Amino acid sequence: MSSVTRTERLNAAAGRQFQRVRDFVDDTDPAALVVVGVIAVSLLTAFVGFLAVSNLTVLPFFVFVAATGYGWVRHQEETALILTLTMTVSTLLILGLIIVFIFRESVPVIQYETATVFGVEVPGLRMFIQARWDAVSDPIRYSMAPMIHGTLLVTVIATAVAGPLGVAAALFLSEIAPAVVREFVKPGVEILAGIPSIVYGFIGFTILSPWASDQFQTTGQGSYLFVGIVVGLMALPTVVSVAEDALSSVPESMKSGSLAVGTTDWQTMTSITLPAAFSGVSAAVLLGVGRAIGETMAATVMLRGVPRLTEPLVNVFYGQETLTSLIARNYGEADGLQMDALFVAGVILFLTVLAISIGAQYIEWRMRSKLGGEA
Amino acid sequence: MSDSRQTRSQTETRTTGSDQPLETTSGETVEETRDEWVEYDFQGEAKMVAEDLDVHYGDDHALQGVSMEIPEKSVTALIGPSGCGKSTYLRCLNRMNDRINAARVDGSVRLDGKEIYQDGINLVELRKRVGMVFQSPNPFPKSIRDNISYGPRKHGDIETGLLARMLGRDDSEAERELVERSLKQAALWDEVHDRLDDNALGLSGGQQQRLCIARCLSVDPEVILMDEPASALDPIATAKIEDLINDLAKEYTVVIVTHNMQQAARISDQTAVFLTGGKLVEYGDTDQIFEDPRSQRVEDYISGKFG
Amino acid sequence: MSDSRQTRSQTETRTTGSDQPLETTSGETVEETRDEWVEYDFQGEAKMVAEDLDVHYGDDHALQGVSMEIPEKSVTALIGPSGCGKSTYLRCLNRMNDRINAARVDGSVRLDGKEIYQDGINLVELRKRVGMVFQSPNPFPKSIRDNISYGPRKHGDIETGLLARMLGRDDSEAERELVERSLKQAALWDEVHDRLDDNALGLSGGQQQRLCIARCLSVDPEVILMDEPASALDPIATAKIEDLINDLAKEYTVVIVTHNMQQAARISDQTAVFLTGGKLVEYGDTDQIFEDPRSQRVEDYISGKFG
Amino acid sequence: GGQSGGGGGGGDGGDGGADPTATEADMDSEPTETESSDDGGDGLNTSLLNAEGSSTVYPISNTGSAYWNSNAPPSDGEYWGSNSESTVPGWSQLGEPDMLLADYFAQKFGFEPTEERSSPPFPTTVGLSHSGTGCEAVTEGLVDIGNSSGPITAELDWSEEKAQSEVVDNVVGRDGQPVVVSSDVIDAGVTQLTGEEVRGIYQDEITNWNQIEGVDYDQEIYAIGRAEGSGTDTSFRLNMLGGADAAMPGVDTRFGQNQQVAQAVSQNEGSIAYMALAFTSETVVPVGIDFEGTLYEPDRDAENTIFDSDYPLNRDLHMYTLIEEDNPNGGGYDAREAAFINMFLNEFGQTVFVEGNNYIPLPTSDLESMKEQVSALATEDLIMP
Amino acid sequence: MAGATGSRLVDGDTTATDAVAAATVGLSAILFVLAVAAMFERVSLTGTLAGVPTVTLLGGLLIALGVAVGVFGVGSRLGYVETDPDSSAGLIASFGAAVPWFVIGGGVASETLGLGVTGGVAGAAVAGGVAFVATAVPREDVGSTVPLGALLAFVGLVFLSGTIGPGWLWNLGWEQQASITAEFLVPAATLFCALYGGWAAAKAYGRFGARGRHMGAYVLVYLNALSIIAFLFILIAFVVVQGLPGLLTGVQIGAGVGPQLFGSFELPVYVPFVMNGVALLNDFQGVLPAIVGTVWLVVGAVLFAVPLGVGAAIFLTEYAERGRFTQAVEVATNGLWSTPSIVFGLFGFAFLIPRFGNRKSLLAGMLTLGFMLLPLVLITSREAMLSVPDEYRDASAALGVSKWQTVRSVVLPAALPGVVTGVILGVGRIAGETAPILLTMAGGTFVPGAQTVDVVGGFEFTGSPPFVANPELLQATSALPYQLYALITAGVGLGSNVSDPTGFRWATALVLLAVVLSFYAIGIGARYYFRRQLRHD
Ligand SMILES: Nc1ncnc2c1ncn2[C@@H]1O[C@H](COP(=O)(O)OP(=O)(O)OP(=O)(O)O)[C@@H](O)[C@H]1O
Ligand SMILES: Nc1ncnc2c1ncn2[C@@H]1O[C@H](COP(=O)(O)OP(=O)(O)OP(=O)(O)O)[C@@H](O)[C@H]1O
Ligand SMILES: [Mg+2]
Ligand SMILES: [Mg+2]
Ligand SMILES: O=P([O-])([O-])[O-]
Repeated sequence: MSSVTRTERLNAAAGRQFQRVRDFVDDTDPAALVVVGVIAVSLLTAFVGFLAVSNLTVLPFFVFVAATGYGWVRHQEETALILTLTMTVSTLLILGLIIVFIFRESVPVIQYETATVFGVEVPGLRMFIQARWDAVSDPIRYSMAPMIHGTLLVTVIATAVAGPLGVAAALFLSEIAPAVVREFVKPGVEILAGIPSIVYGFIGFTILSPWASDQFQTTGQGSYLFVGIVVGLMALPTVVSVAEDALSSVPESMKSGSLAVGTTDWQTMTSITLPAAFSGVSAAVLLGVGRAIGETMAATVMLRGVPRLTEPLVNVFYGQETLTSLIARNYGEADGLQMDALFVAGVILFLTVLAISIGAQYIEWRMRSKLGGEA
Repeated sequence: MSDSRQTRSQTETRTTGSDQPLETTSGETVEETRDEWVEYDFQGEAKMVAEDLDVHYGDDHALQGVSMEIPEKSVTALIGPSGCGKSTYLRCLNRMNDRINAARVDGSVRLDGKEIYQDGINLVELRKRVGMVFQSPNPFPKSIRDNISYGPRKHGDIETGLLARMLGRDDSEAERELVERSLKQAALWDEVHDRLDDNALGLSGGQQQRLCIARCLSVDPEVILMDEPASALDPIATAKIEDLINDLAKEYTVVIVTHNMQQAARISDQTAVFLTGGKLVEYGDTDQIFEDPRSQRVEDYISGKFG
Repeated sequence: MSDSRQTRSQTETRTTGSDQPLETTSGETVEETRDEWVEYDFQGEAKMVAEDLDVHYGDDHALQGVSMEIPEKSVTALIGPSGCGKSTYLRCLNRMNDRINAARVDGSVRLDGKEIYQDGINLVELRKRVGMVFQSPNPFPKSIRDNISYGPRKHGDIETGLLARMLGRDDSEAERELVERSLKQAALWDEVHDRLDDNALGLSGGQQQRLCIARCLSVDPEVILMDEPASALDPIATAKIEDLINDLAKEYTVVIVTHNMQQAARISDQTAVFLTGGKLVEYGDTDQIFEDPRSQRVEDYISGKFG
Repeated sequence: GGQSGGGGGGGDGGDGGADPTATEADMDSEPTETESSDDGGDGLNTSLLNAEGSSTVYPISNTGSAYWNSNAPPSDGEYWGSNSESTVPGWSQLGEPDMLLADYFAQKFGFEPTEERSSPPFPTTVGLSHSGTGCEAVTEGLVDIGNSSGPITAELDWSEEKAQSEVVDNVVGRDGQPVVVSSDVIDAGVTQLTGEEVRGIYQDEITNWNQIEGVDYDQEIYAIGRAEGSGTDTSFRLNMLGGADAAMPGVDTRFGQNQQVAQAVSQNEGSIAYMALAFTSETVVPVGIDFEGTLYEPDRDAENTIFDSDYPLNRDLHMYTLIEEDNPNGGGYDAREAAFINMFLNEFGQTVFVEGNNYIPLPTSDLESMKEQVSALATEDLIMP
Repeated sequence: MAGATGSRLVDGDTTATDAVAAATVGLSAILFVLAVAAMFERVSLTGTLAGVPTVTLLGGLLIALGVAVGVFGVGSRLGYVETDPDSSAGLIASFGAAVPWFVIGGGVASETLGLGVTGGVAGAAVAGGVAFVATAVPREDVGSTVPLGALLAFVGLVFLSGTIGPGWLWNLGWEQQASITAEFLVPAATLFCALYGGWAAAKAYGRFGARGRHMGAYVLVYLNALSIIAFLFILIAFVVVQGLPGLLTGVQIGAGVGPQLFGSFELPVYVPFVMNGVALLNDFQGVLPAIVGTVWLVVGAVLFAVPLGVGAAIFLTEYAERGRFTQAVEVATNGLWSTPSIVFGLFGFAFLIPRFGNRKSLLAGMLTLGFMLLPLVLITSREAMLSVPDEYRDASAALGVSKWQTVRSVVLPAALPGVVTGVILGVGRIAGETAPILLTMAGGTFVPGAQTVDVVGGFEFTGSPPFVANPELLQATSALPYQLYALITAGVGLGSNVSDPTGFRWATALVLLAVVLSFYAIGIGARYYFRRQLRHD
């Protein structure tokens, strides 16, 4: 089968899909087909209407509801199929819409911030090669560099907190803790995940920030260091629970195999369990990184709100602005290009986190096929 | 075995995987079991002795008052229907049951006369001396070489790697010898000697199982416990493993669980029959057990009336 | 069976769980298989007939040109080593293989002379007529009563619930009778009649398996396929199930897969021996197969040389 | 009690108030047009009146809203009217009306009195953000009233004409924008700064207190600013730095609202900030500012004070309303907006809401001209109370 | 080869050396606690402890710990103490020891000796290198104790000698000024030293070798787990303690004091903070509108996301062939799940607001949170359905039951526990979200009780499509997390609305925490319950 080319495979796949649809059409009785068709078309129309902000949206929607109701009574099997299919498609559409809308809004400022390198005009480039953000005084610039710098610092610090502590806690939970302890610690970690970020932000703003300003004798309050620590603590539960899953999915037989040649639990963990779960654990850390990047409120209330690079760049005792806090802080009065610039921040966030998420999934998928497959 | 009760009370405070106070109710059960089977006097030394072994999984009584001596340098087969506690018993012998949270072990097991269920026992040392091969092959996802040298390395018997090399303490040669010896013992050397750096997961099932045996041998155990080592294998691989077991019995004490009675008959010197409820019903020379079992239930079992 | 090739080409366009064009390469394999076994002429009617059945799981050829007639109202046992395709064959008989994406079935199976691998076959009806009991008991996590009445209810044979009661179509009485009848047939009534509303998962393994048999009987099938129905059970439960199977054979056509040769010998009227590679090697009267197998490999297998 | 918003007035026909119109707006894709308007039918729109914007105006606006929603009876004496213990200032000047508070102001614009405490003819709510947001929101029709402490022309960079054609500028009070420092700075002897020094600080030329003449306090200056787009920030740039788009590289932190600035000043040593009068306190102390030789002191009794109208940072506090085509008479208000704003334009409103929050009341002449503006919709003469 | 041959099957009783090692571990525990206390200013650095100046005491204890650790190692090397050390402490330990020495070397060279950056790097390299070699080369007992013991003793000496006293300060000399103060450095250094000391001591307690490492690692891992739990506990306790006074102001208990429910029944308790809004005439102000807003937000999001998510999960698990498509959906939903909430906010702002009357509204908030909840519902439902054993489906199919009937009668009921738990946990998360509603729903800061949304009562019929309107849904309201945000940004100057603004804010935080955590508690409890049920049956 290895000689089959890619196109042939694709063709075959397309053919299969087509065949499936044909089978479905063949096997289904015509009345049901009509109902299914009406449901699909009316919903689609309603959706288009909604997108176009049309006041007729409601009509196809009513048709959809009516057809679904009728179909449910008369042709439940087919209606259920088409309904669940619609729901799947809607979910995908939402993702698509998110992409379309945040990208669309960010276009003007990308054009505005065009920069020329080697005679080539690169739209949006200026946002990354210089660091000036000033929406008020000339020249008006919407650089993303300060926010990217801020997000980067916060994320690095958060990862330094959440990564080791999270993996250690995951090891503890999956390999070390006695059952009774686990019964308490696990929900504890989950509860930690439930504490709203604004509560962290509140404590950070009122307690931590003044304290930190005092300890490091900085001018005023708000530092990436402490935002990073707070965000790291917030990302911790994600790391713990995903890493714990990865660790406990290492087959018991592998661990037993190691113990049975007379190794200590710790040796088994470091030499067998962790390497075997390595990809899952790194996926966990990656997801934690994603959380840290996307965290908004703690950063918004704790940072200084002046989009500027810290001086020197490694000065984590000052915290200016992150991508998320920029949006949360400025969406209110921003209009025109400034608003669009916020959408650029949104696009950067979205793409980064999406890439991380896909990376994490890829790693996990690799792990699963490694542990489950070849053997 | 007259001192069984005494041994037991010595170890009474020793419970495993559970902090419940020891229950002292298993006495009657033991008596009852005792009646049913005939003691077996084998030739040679007893390498391991289990006395009044009771295992509970939560409320489930998986092993009831099992007492049994395992002679040195021979193959002891454990047979019995599914769920009768063979694996449980086996795992008591190197305390792998400690890994199961729900498991509670009462009673005594001695290795060369040393009680292994007592405070201060060095599990690492115990498991080095009492090795184990599992039902389905479980090589580590490492190279064949690393699979073999894993145990000795962790014990510090072999040092390799960057630091060792920097410090001029590289044991690569010793490692090579060890790998070769272990693989040869496990009758795998010829098949894999030219691809020692390949991932062990790429081997066939039978090869993997022999690799696991080699891995077990690499730390030079005295007793080898095998839990249905051939159940996942095809007939040819099974035959190889059976030959291997016969060879091993010259140097090691082998205890093997099998659900295949023919296999037990073929390879073992003595056979212990467990029946449902976690009781050891009969124990004796393999030939005698298969040809002339003393218990009716064992006869039924062997003749395939159930199981 | 001379029209086997013809039947095959009739159904050639009908492939299941896969839309690949049918491959026409299995011919030789069939011939090869044919040589090895002797045709078996049994008494009575053939309830089901399989001809030249080939099953692939992806590239894996799990069943090779199996042709076999299953006589009415008797117990047919399928034995053979693990992985030889017994379950695969069984699942062809009620097209449960359709549920496995990778599976591709070629060949013909007829029920009362009607080809079941053809377009337009009503799977719901087929599976009502050819029921199945699985290896491990799989009652629904519902009450005992609901387990039994599940099938008839879903087929609309019984209507209960609020709406039915409001419309005055309450079939509670019919349901009660059906439950009682099915449970009695499955020899479970006495044990559970006073707790029909308890969750079925609370029953013991053997009871659960009999419940599954009762559930299967509740839709009044003609053929009952059983895939190692007793493998997860203890001897006592096994004995009960075996008795039950003997009873069922009076009214139903029973096909049973077992890995326990003694069991096959005890309960079946005819036995089919599959060997590795998915080939049916011998098929005949149970007594003949066990006492005087014609093939050397079958003899080896039955005498425990492998498997 | 439940809700008394849209549900109440929504009963009569197609009227439905702001919210059903919003539903329709959803359909006809020109949402802002019909927003929060009375559709010219018989009934008056009694849906929720919402204001949003300036944290400077917020104290005035929000206190007003709270009073309005309380709809206190004239027997109250604390909030409205008079009793044996006290009389609310300004009540008598209104002619001692014998009606509940909101009833009284609302009926002037044709609303039915509810005669029920805590249940005004229509409810009001005020959101807290800053001027830029308020101006944005009101021009986009998101809210009825946009509070702003800077002129909308500067906030949104509009021309004067555009502003006049799009919104009505209701000035309800004045602020003498103070420059404040933290108490440790006061203790270090900084009680006055020159305009130049303040500018130097905010333009990053002066970074340590000891760079100020005559001050021996080695402490980095923590220069706190308001969000870009806030009225306070705009006015400060305009009046202190010389232009609404003047650069401010010296700012260390920006906060969205005055309240937060006040908190930051009291929490951090060496702070300086510009804000609104309502937010000064013992830990947030205004300093005197010396503009070209004239020292404006934070003390009301001094010769030149920051409360004077010639204090360069003095500014108007606005409540903008959107001019909408379909308002009756095409004016800049619907009746709710007019009724609510009118409450501030008299002795009562100025004393309680403006002075009560430490702001500067409008001179009578200004009050009169403001009243002129809102009277278009009134059902009775507003000029004579 | 190493001399690891001497291990015995049975260890002897606890020996005196064990006791010494254990005491050393104990000493590091004490130091750890002291360091944490000093870090959070529970112990004053300038003051005294047990009659000794704090820094001096810390220095003394550190020296004692360092000496004890070092002596233990040397004793073991000389054979006074019975241990099974490996031939080397290993790479990890070497790096572990090298790092602090690297830092110290750098600091001393560049700052104390004033050699500048180059000198600093050189000093760091020398000190770190020596520590590395001193750890890696000798036998494990010496390697893993002496360099660390020296580190502890060195730090102790620095404290004891007053080189770093309570008034010590190191200005980093950066453009944006920052300094390392003794207030920070002393506790932080003590903390790290205590961890190192504890680790080395635990290794010694385990007699080095494999078991020693095991012990050393376990001490750290346990400490980490303990710290996380302690952190959780302190965090919650802190909010509770701060929030309770505000929450409890004006509480009354007794017949008839509470607000009316269902017309006539009067609650016997009156908690103004959760039963009032903010109004001029109130004796006590509260956040009722925000609580109700949160409830409606959650209800709306759940009504939107759960059917959609479960439906999609059914399609993906039961109907769709597993392949590219399902994989793509999986990738998409996982991506959606990790998308930052503020991006959802932006999306809602750009997509929903123009479609719902161009203003922030409850409905827009509900849908935005619904979008956020959707992927979680889908993922958990799918997982729950995948974990329903195929045997049930087979059993049903074998009875001749059609697919949808099987899904409805067998799969869904069996998957319900998983779905429910997932939804509840997801709800806990969205209930605490601020960022998205900031952009899509946020209304007034101090909402009067009279403006509490009443979605049910808000429905009305209209003459034009869509014939049903609900102004309440199209109006902005408040929600707890937004309320807290608004209170933070409103700072101390809440004006006349609230008499004790700080108490009011903490009480809001407490109520928010309570609401969100109760969702979590229910979710975790439900999972526990379902699991136990499964296990029992
Ligand atoms: N980890 C465990 N937790 C709870 N119960 C267990 C566990 N392992 C085994 N049991 C129970 O203990 C009993 C004995 O199990 P064991 O695995 O020892 O049987 P076995 O003789 O090895 O059977 P098989 O031939 O199937 O391997 C069984 O009832 C089993 O259900
Ligand atoms: N779902 C499946 N997908 C892929 N291959 C399968 C699948 N089911 C069975 N097979 C393969 O088909 C062959 C026959 O399997 P089958 O289950 O029919 O054997 P069996 O005789 O029932 O064995 P056992 O006694 O172990 O149940 C085996 O090689 C098996 O690996
Ligand atoms: Mg077993
Ligand atoms: Mg099978
Ligand atoms: O009045 P502001 O809040 O916009 O400064």
